[in-house]
Amino acid sequence: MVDAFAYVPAVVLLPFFSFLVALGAGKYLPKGGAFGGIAATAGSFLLSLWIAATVAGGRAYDETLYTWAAGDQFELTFGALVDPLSALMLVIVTLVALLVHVFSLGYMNDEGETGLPRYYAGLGLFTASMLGFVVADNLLMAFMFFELVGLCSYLLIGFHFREPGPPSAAKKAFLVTRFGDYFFLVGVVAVFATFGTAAFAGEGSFPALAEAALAGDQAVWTPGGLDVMTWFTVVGLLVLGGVVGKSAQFPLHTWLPDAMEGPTPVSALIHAATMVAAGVYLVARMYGFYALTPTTLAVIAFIGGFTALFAATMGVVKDELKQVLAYSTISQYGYMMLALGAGGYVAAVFHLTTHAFFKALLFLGAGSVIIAMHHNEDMWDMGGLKARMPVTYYTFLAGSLALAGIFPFAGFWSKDEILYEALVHGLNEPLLLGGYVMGLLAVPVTAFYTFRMVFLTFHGEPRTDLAADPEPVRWNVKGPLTVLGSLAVVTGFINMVPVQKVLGLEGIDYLHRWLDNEWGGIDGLSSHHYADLGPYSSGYIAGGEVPTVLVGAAVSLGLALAGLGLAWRLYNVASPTEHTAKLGGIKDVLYNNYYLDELQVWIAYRTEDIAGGADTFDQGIIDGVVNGVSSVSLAGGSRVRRIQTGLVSQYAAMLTLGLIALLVLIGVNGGWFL
Amino acid sequence: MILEALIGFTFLAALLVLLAPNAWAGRLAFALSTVPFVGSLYLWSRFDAVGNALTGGTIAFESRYEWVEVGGRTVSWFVGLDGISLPLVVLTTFLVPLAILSAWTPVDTRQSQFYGLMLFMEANLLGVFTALDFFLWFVFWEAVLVPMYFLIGVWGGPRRKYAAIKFFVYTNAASLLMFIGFMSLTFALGDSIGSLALPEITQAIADGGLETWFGISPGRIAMVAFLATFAGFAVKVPIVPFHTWLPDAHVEAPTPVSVLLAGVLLKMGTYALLRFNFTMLPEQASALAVPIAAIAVISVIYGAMLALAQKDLKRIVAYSSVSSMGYVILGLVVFTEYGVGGATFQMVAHGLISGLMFMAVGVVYNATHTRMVGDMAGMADRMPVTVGILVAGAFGYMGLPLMAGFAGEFFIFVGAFGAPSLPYAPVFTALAMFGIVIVAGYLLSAMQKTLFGPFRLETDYEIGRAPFHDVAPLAVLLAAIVVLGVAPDLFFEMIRDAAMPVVEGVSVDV
Amino acid sequence: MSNALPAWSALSPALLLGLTGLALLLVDTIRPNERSNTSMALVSALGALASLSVTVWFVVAGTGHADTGGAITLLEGAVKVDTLALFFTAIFASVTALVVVAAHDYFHDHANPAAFYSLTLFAATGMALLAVANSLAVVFVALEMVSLPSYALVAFLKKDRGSVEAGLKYFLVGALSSAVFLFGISLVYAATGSLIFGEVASGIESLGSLAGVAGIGIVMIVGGVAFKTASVPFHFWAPEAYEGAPAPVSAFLSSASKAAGFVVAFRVFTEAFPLGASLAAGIDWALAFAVVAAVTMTLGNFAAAVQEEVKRMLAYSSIGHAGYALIGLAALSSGSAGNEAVMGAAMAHLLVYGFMNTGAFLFVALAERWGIGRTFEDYAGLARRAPVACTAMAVFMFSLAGLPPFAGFFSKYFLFMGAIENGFLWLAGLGAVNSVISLYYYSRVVRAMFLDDPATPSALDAIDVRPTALYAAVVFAAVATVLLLPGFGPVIEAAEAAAEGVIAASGSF
Amino acid sequence: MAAVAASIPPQWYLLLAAGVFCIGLFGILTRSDALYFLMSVELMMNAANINFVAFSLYYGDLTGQVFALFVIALAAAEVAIGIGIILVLYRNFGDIDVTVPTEMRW
Repeated sequence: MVDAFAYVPAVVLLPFFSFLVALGAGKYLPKGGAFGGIAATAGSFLLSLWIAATVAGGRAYDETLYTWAAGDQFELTFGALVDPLSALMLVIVTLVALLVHVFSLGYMNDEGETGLPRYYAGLGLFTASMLGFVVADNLLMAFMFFELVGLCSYLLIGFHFREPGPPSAAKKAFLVTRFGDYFFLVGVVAVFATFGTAAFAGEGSFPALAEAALAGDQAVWTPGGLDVMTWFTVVGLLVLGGVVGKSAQFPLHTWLPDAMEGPTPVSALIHAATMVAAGVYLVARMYGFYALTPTTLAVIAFIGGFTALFAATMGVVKDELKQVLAYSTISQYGYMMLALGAGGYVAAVFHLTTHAFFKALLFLGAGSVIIAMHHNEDMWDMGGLKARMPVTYYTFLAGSLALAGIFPFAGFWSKDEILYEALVHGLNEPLLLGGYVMGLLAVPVTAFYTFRMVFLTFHGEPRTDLAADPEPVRWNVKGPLTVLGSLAVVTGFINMVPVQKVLGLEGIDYLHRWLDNEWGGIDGLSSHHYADLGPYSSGYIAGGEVPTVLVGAAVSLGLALAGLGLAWRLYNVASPTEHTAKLGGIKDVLYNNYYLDELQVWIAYRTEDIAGGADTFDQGIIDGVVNGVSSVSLAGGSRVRRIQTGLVSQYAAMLTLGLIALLVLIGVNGGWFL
Repeated sequence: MILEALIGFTFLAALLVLLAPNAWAGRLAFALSTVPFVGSLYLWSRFDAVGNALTGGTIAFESRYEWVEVGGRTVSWFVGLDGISLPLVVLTTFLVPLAILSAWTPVDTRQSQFYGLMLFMEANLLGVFTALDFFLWFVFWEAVLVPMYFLIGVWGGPRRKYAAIKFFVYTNAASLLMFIGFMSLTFALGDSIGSLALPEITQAIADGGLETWFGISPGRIAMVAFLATFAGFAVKVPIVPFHTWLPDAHVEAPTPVSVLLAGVLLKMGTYALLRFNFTMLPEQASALAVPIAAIAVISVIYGAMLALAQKDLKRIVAYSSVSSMGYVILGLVVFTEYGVGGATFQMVAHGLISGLMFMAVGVVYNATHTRMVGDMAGMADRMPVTVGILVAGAFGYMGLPLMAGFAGEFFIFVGAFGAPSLPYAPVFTALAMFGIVIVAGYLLSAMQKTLFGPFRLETDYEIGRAPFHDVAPLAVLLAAIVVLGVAPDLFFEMIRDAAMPVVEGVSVDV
Repeated sequence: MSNALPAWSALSPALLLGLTGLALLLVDTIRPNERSNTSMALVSALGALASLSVTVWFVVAGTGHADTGGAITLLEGAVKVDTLALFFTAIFASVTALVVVAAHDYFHDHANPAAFYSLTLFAATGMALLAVANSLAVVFVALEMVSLPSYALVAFLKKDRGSVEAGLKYFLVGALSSAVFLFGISLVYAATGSLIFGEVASGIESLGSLAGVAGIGIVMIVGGVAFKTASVPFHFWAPEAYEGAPAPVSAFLSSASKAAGFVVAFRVFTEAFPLGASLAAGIDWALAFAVVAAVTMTLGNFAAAVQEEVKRMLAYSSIGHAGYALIGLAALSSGSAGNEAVMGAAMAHLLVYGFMNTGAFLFVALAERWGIGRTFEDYAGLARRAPVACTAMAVFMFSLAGLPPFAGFFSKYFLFMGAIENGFLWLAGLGAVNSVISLYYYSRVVRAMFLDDPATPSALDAIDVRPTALYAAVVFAAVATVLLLPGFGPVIEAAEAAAEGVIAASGSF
Repeated sequence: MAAVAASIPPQWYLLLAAGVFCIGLFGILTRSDALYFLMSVELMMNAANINFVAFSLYYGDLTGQVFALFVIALAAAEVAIGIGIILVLYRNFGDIDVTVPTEMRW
């Protein structure tokens, strides 16, 4: 049979070609090149499935495909690494991309947007970069595509460049993530300097070398003879900078809500399902390195937990549909970070998977609502859409249940596992426990704002004429919604750990076994290996594993239901009203996102002030000196010329004096007068 | 012989264009200027040099005729190429035709003189990059000033005379300082050299040929020579604090001249630094590594901060050139394969990218007759293609992967971070790298203000679509940038080959 | 080659010049009332060119060169023909040719131009004689032979106040200087008992108690040289003389006459006062020259930087260049290998200077012929009306500033190289600073001609004629200035040979 | 005669010459009248002549004396030129005061 892995580059290149086609010939093609993109992503999706199947068939793939720079000091290469993790990610990305392309037909074409070739070119390039990032086999390549992903998000967020908002949002998105990427790049360079390679997998890979170095049987370069452990922690944190930026973790999360300026499908694809996932995916990709440094893990966990709670609280008071979803995205990625920090590698990937589906679903649902509402996003103008757009409603509901973590929807399983991991490992780790507590507190908040959103949008009476008579949506909107809706319901079942633990049914934790290379994979990249490397030991409450599982699940589910109930109580009425007043002073803080944007704006302005000062200094002092030299010498010149008085007898006098001076000089020097 | 043909042809072309009528001087100049480019491609295809021309590597297309003998030193016509000079020759011959194309629109007076001077400058630039005899090199080095003086002074902006004279006098003063420093070095070599051929001088210094000279110890002579030449070249590069002539020159110069100024003339300085300071006097270079790295970092950050403060698009790009040159200096001083090689590669990359930026800004200027950030907004609405390329170029400047700029900068960073010969290398590198954030900051905000948002233009000009001969060079440059970004080894391979001897030259001392 | 001819024929360059002068007088006396400006110019140009060609032939044939039987001495050793002499004779002859050709148009409406040509030729003869002088007596006579016509030439425009004032100042300072010079000679004679260089040199080696006398004498001779070369402190005449005199005369004085001063210096101070011996006697004339050179170049350049009139700027710049050329004597150090190089470079610089500076002054002559003003502003936009001449002027300016691809670049940088080689870093450094300043004011001219716009549209309407001869002279000078860069090899080699000759003749230098 | 001359030590001649020279110089520095100027220059030249004659006697060779004759002739020529210039000076400036013409300065 043909080797599926031979087509790994094709997976990346197909969308790239669709980018070229849309860019070059888009305006001559029907639908502005949409079909090209659909075909390409569909192709990539099928190939990804095939590749995943091949991996399931017990094989993996790690090849260097192209040498970028063949130095003796370092060899900089591109390659493909296909193991269970990347295979899974490939499927997710291509599927969501495909659905988003289809949905765009409804959202962009049917709405008569202009500049569609640019749009589909952007989508294509984005998909290509993301896939390139997923299959990257070394840190440098990962960084490169990571950056390209950033470029695409810039282009797509700023798609409506004629309006003032989007360009600014795009700038902010790129700039903030660029700030994170700076640390990432330093990390990449540091990895090269330390290990001489940046490969993810294999004997010579840098996680393996790091492991050996810590074991003491491998010498590595460290700056100024720094202790190896400390240095690795530093490197890990540096790379983490990029993660925090891309995955919109505190304090670099501020770009994501603004990024909602982009077209909704873009938000679905980039700011929910895939690009933001890149950060988390990166940590998972090089988890073998992070697992070695407890400090880094603890930091990751704490950032994650904090972000989860922090973002959720802000989501409570937002009035616009997509804003709520934006903050929920940030919060959910906080959970994944918490999981990774807590040593819950599988849990993180699990939540990544489920979240990709239900968040894409929610965004597309929101998109459908926005179409219906003629691009009015304010939830207070909606209401009662349930009856008028049932498909959207039920799929959206499924997504919301998943997001809120209600049994048995996808989100419940993944979130529950995360919290469980955090708990059992956190019992001996105070920092981690803090993360767990915050994650737990975020659960009811999440449930609350999710259903506040649902009720305000779909339930009650229509609060405007628009809502009373929404514009119908077509198959190209409903189709993707249906697919994702069903996925949001079922994805959870790929990894029913609690069930397995409680009922003792072996082997239904498919994802665990998948990521544990049970069907095949690459040594050193298995969840078991990571667990062995990890610093954590499990502790249990209420005596034993099973009770812990049950208690944990029960608590989180209870909290979720509580939040849901509160939302029901406040907003599931005919004509709901603002209750934010009850929050008192906190309300403003939440409305203003804890004034973090203001802080960053302030920093930006101060930087510009410094720049202005530098400019003044440059023009005044440095250039002043340069010009000063010339004016001084010219002044000297006009002094000198005054010697020429025009009076010939004075010439005679000066001539004589000069001669005498010369005589004296030479005479004294030669000692004639002695 | 072929190099003589290349340079000679360019001189003849300059003469021919000078005599041509203004009406079609531009077309003629473009047609003629493609010939050297083809020639340099031929050179590239036949390139067979190994190692570094100065450290006894085999020199490609070498040819040498004695010219003058003075003070027991023969001055000869001695030209040749190695892995460091060839990319720069190709860069020069590649940029000049594009610059000439981009001049068709803005230059509307005394065209034949303009294009003649452009070609005359190209010829001298080729001389600078091919000459292997100090005096010959210096002749070309100085001769570049003359056409530049006229190009800025005659066709420049409102303050063109000030800018021209400032550039002229400042850089010439620097050359004289450099000349004296280097001459004293050659005379301190005494009889160990019989000519001013750079390879011979390099060898002599490496073999410890320096003698005590008028009571000055060899070590001090070398150090003085290093400082003098370094300061001399620092003006050309330019390195902070010798950079103030650059923004003035750039702002006043017409677009095509800015393209060559940023694209090639600045590289003369870094090229000379690499050839003279870091290849001939590696001991002094590594002795002064920390201060040099410090000013490199200062150039990067300070230049970027200045760019952040500017309102004139050209000034922004000009200051960002100062910043980018700082990377090159950092790469040179660390004496690693990727450092020195990356620095050389960055010369080419920055040549292309800054050229593209200046050209694109020029095209916008042709349409709007303003370069002030405040005067326009939403240009993307009126000139989509140009703006598209401008955005692409800007991202190239920010070091977007798979574009040449990233390759150059990453090579430098990865080469510098763990450099053994430079103390605190990681700190310096990390500090310098922060430039990539600031550059994104000012370029993005400048683009947001001028290119995007609702269309608005203060000057009352009707914006037509830019003519093909304005946009074509932009596209070509962009293509070249991407190609080099995807396949840097096109040049980087030969550059590494030529850079390794330099690195080893110091690694024995460290 | 030279032994095929009678020995006296070695003097033929000088003789040719002198005879041409006499011929001119003859023509003028035979047909006094015929204003044959053209024929005069033609005759004198032919004479100058004839002498030039003979000189070049001699140089090529190696007359007086060590390889061909060494220098030819005549008249009991009072006169000596060697490469140095021939080299400088070439300079004088070519400058004379340029000047007389240019004068043809400059004096097109002058009452009686005839005297100009004969005076110029006689002055040139004197210079040629200076070049071959081997005795202080001959030096002084020849020097006066150069000076006296020059005074008359400067004051040639009898009705022009400027010309007269210039002539007066030139004459007064000149008379004083020649008196000083003469007294210096007398003291040297007193100390050494001879006027023939060789014998003076041996006298210097055994001075005893008379060292002081000889020292004062030598410094006074330095003064005399300083006058001819327009160096501080004897430079005061130069700005006025060059500004007031007719432009061709300024060209002649600032190039040829200056060179004449240098040939004396080079020969006297190497052959009559060898550095080694002088130092032994405590007479460090090299130091004297170093001081003079430093002050001269600085004063000249700084003053030139702030002038309003192009002609006066050129006057000061020629003072500055005298300072550069003096490096050739100042940077000599006893027994150093670099002496030939630096002195040769100075000679080469004088040759190149002969072309570029003459050309520059002739351009000014052209401007005066056109009747446009003398200030920089008056030159504004000139390039539009007279592109060829202005390009030539730009060539002169950049070449004077020492920029490639012009000959001035080579000569100046070889001069600095020589200074550095002999360890005079400070002189080279000072020279560098000065040439940066010079770059500023030279480029002012170019800027005015090419960059600036005319003050009024009608400002340049005066330019209605194309004086052929002037153009020819200017363009020829420009071409020479350019071609001397690639062709610098033979020049510098001849110059070094000349320097080697005199230094060798001085025996222990 | 020669004996007398020979019996006088040469330093005296030097001093005499120096004296005469300084008188001439003094005249030049103090007088602004062109004719005085000429005469003073004459004095200075003759001071040199004194040296030549005296030391040609002292060394017993004729070069000095012959040269002195040359100098006298040259001085005459110089005066001729000088008078000529002073003449045109008078014509243009109406005065032979050398401090009058100061149109060209700086």
